[in-house]
Amino acid sequence: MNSMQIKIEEATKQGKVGLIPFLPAGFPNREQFWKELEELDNAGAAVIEIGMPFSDPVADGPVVEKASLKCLDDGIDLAWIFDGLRKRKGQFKAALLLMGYLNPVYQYGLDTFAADCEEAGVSGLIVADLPYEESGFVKDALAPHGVSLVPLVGLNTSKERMKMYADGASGFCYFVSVLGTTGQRESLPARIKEKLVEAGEVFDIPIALGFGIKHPDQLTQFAGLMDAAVFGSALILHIQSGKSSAEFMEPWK
Amino acid sequence: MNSMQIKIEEATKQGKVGLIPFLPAGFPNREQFWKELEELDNAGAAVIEIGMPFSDPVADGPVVEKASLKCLDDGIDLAWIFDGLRKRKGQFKAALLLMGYLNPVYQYGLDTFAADCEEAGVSGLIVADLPYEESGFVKDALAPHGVSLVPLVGLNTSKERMKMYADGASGFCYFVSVLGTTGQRESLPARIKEKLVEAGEVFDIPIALGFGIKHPDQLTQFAGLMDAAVFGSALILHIQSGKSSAEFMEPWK
Amino acid sequence: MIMKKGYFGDFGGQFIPELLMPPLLELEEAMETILPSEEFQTRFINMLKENVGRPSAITYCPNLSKDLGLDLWLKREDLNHSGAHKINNTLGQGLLAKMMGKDVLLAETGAGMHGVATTVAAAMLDMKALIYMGATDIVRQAPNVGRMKLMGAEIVSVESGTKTLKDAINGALRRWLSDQETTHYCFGTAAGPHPFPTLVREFQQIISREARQQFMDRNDGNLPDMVVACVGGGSNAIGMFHHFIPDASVRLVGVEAAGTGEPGCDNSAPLNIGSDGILHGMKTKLLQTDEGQILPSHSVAPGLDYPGVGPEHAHLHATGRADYVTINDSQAINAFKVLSRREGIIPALESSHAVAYAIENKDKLQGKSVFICLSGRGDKDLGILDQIL
Amino acid sequence: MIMKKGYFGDFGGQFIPELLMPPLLELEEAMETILPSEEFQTRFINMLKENVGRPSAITYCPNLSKDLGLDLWLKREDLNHSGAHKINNTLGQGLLAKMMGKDVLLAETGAGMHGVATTVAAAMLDMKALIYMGATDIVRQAPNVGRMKLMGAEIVSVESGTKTLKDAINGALRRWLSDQETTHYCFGTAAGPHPFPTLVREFQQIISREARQQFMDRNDGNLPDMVVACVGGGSNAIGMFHHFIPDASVRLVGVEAAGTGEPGCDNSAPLNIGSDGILHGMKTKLLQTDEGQILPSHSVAPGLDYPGVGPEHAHLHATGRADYVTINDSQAINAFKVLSRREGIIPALESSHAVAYAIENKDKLQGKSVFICLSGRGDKDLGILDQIL
Ligand SMILES: Cc1ncc(COP(=O)(O)O)c(C=O)c1O
Ligand SMILES: Cc1ncc(COP(=O)(O)O)c(C=O)c1O
Repeated sequence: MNSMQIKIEEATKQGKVGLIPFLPAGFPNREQFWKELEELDNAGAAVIEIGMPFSDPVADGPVVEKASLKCLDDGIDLAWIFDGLRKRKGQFKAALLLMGYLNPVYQYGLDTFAADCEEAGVSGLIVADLPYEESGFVKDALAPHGVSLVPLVGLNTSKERMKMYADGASGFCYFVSVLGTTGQRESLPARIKEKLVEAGEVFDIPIALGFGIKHPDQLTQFAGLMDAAVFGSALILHIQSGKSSAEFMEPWK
Repeated sequence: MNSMQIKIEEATKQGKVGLIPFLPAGFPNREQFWKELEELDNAGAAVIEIGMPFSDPVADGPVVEKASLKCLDDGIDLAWIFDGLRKRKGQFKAALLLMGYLNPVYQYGLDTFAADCEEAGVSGLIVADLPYEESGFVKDALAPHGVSLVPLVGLNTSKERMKMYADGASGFCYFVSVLGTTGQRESLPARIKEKLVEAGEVFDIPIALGFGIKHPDQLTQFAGLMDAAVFGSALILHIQSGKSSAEFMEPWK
Repeated sequence: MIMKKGYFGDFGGQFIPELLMPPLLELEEAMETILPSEEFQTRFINMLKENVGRPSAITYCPNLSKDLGLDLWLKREDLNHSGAHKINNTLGQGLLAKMMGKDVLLAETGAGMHGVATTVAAAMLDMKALIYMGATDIVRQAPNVGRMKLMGAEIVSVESGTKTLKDAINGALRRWLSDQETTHYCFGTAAGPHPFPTLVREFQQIISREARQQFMDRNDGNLPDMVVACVGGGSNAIGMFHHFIPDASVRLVGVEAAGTGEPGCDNSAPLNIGSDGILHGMKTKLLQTDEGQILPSHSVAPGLDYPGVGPEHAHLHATGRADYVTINDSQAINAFKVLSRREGIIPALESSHAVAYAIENKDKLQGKSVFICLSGRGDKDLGILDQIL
Repeated sequence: MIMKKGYFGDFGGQFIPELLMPPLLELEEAMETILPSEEFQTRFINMLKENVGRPSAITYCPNLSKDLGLDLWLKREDLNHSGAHKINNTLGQGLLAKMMGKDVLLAETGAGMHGVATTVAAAMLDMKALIYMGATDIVRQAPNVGRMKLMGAEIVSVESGTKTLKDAINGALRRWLSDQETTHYCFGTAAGPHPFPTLVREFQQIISREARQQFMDRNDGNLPDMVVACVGGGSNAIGMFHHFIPDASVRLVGVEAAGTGEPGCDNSAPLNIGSDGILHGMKTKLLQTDEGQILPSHSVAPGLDYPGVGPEHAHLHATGRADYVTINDSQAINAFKVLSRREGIIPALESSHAVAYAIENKDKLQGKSVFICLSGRGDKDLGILDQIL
């Protein structure tokens, strides 16, 4: 079983929501980034999602985009990410997940990328611009190295398409709670609930809710329908305002 | 016989060129204008040509245009001209000729205009924008009052067209020495000579050469081919430079 | 209809200096010999098709028709190469001049559209374009000045008089006088001395020749109730009216510019409030003082900003065959915005006057079919609008 | 030629977030059901005729042909309503969207031409236009911004990334994600995720359908030796190439922008110097770093200023059916001036790249017939030229 699933289910067993903090690689700067990861890990993250910077992050909201483009300007690339992770291999309790866009991964070489993930202790990958139809060759490259391609579904994903994604999926399913880009948005709880129920019926891996999540209170209404929560923009804003990751994680423990 | 012809022929008889100075009515200002006329008359003008101001003097060169538009701004109109001439009726030795464009005359009323000419002692009219084809109704209005419509011909007027103009013409024929608008221009003596010979064959009234004439020397080459000279721009520039009309006429005497 | 050579009823004629008669007579002759020749006709028809893009479309306006309660149709002269009806005339005159052996096309321009169209014709025919333009217009029509220069025109700034269109005509006539041997004066509208009103109409009548047939094709053989065009000098209007004149059931409406619209304001509506007079070689309706001095005109549409009008319109006005109405600046600007927004067509401010007529009179026009000549596109006017809005 | 759904050989695909798949699938379905319907086809063909002014003319250039020693023909998309080929596509997509029940047309724009064309389509179809435009482009394409606003578009300034076309596409894709229910994303070129490359080609192929026939009609049934078009995203080029592809004797040449032209300068020539990659939903040739970051592009022609290219061109390039060459800024500006002066046609700076190809290669093209797609008019570019010259 993929370690992301294991970690999330550990939290579930303790009656808790699995925590999946997201940070762009190299945020807020090269040194601090690794310290933030450590803090998040110590604060009980189930999975840590690391953003791979891309010049054209079409699925990101403004907060994430700005933070990532800054990292890109600072020279962050895949080599730097893998290098840092290799050095710290085995130090994280949380499972590690890379998130990004296809082109940088494609240029890096999919096979090399998958091998480097394995070597660096990365257990999953999210590619924001890779729908089911195009994902075959990526899955094929990742599989031999035990790296899961995390499916992303949302409010407008039909049950049939969820089934396509569910087939052979491992790790967890990322459920996008708004129709729009990352960042804090008004949500439509009724519709989310409905679709979460559907996802629960289709997927036999944990379901993580993401996009626009700031505080545990937002999630009580979805209790039982989801297993984990992803938070990105809220965490970035929190760190940008000078506060610590640990403090952000506090209410979630 | 029209008095313009009489005056020009008087000069011819004395072996001289008939002098036809031109000034826009009201130039250089309302008072001075009449003094200039007097001076020109005393200096031996055969015919004095008075410009009637028009907003769109399409056949005038820049010097005349500017001077006339200034007079128009000063409120000079036909009523003012006739008024001034009536007051001075009989005081001029020279014959008087009005020059202008059709529209102001047309608005004044052709019959009234002709009657006022007669009453004010004006013996001729030049209309710059009235070719033979359109001139019938103007001639018809002028004839009962003994006012001549002076024909204007030039370097590009065919002998046939000269004949049309010559038929019934009185006063004198105005021969334009350049293809272009009033003002001092380079002339083409050979071509002018040729056409003056033609005009001499066609017209049995005196021929006046005009446009761009500044000094008697210019005319020696045309001796015998012309009877009078019209000067406008040169005279205006002369007066504008602060010198007197009498002085301008000196070399011509 | 022509009673005396070059006359339309009481209007028209050839009131120009004798020294301009030879080139006018030469032009009259070319109209009789070259114009009807097969060579001219073949080349001209081909140019209209290949270079102008004729036939120009007719367009039904679904949204505005619904808004106004009438059927609004447009004849799309704005789609012509260089953006207005002017090019029908300049290519015609240009080709005629070329076949007459001239190598310079001289033109006046106000809005710059005729200057651009003349420059296009000159470039196409490998001739030189010499454009007279009032100093004031050079400033307010900068984009068109840029287009003309780019296409190789020599532009002469006219500094006399009101420094606008009428003065540019004066300047160009003077220049023609000097250069008549090598130069054709490509007059920009159906006005001026004979034969220009007839010649320009001859080149613009293609508008209604096409439009009448196109309208009938799209309307089961029916004619429109009303044909509307703006009137500056009158070339697009006469072009749009010509083949409808024998159709008694079709009301012809020419729209003059009322300027800012207050009583006594400067305007460009000689047919509505002018009087008989003589300017630029023709007897026509003019804006003038009692003394016969020409009054300055005004319209927000630079192409309508002219104190005279073509003599054939004066005649159609006198006989009552066409009605001439006025639209003021703000009504035209409103129509400019309304057509842009509702149909995605930015009309020239000139043409906006014609569109405004339908908008302002919608109550009287309920259920009628109104066919408007969209004489040009409004891209050139965005700068003017920027300043106003 | 399509091997896998949405692929042209190795290129194409649908590399977009899952959340955009439903609207793309809805669009694919509409392409299969609505597009071929008689209602759609009748209305679309009528719009092309009545609103765009199609067929667009073809023009022989007598002066330039003589100057260059070849036969130069132009397909005149510049004569289309709103001034470029873009409107063929926006009216098609607009009508499709309308019949799909959408009420907003969302679009990105770089040069502003596609934004204008989308706004025109929206106005005509009584829909709302929502235009994403890079902050930098908003400044350098001010006249087109003015036109869009006038016709009622809402313009969103994109402040991220390079603040140009590629960022406007990112912004528009994000917006589509949110508003997919009510909104159609009217993509501006034959690129992006499937089905856009096919859909846009479908609407632009009218260019070569007309052009091929028109050329043969004027040349005793002969085909041109060469067909040339500029390539930004590639929509005018694919439209101009499409019906010539089976004609083996016709050489197809796509012209990319080389930018300022020095080695290593920013350019917009991904087919010539880019590499395989994934951007904006498609696998294609891209300007990118070794790490797969997209490089800023440059061209004096804003409509060519894009680091990617439509996948069908990547395929035609790979198979060798079409040649792709480059022309730099100063060669394009020269062509802009030469065509303006010699033929009285001011080409868009984009189209000037295609014209420049003939000028720069005249020695190799002696006696050949060269048929260029004049994708748009250059009025919009006078401001750029003013700054440069
Ligand atoms: C678009 C447009 N319409 C109308 C006119 C007015 O001219 P006319 O009355 O000769 O058609 C002009 C003149 O420049 C123009 O540019
Ligand atoms: C006139 C013109 N030509 C060409 C292009 C390039 O686009 P495409 O390659 O899709 O034809 C543009 C884009 O704005 C344009 O405006």
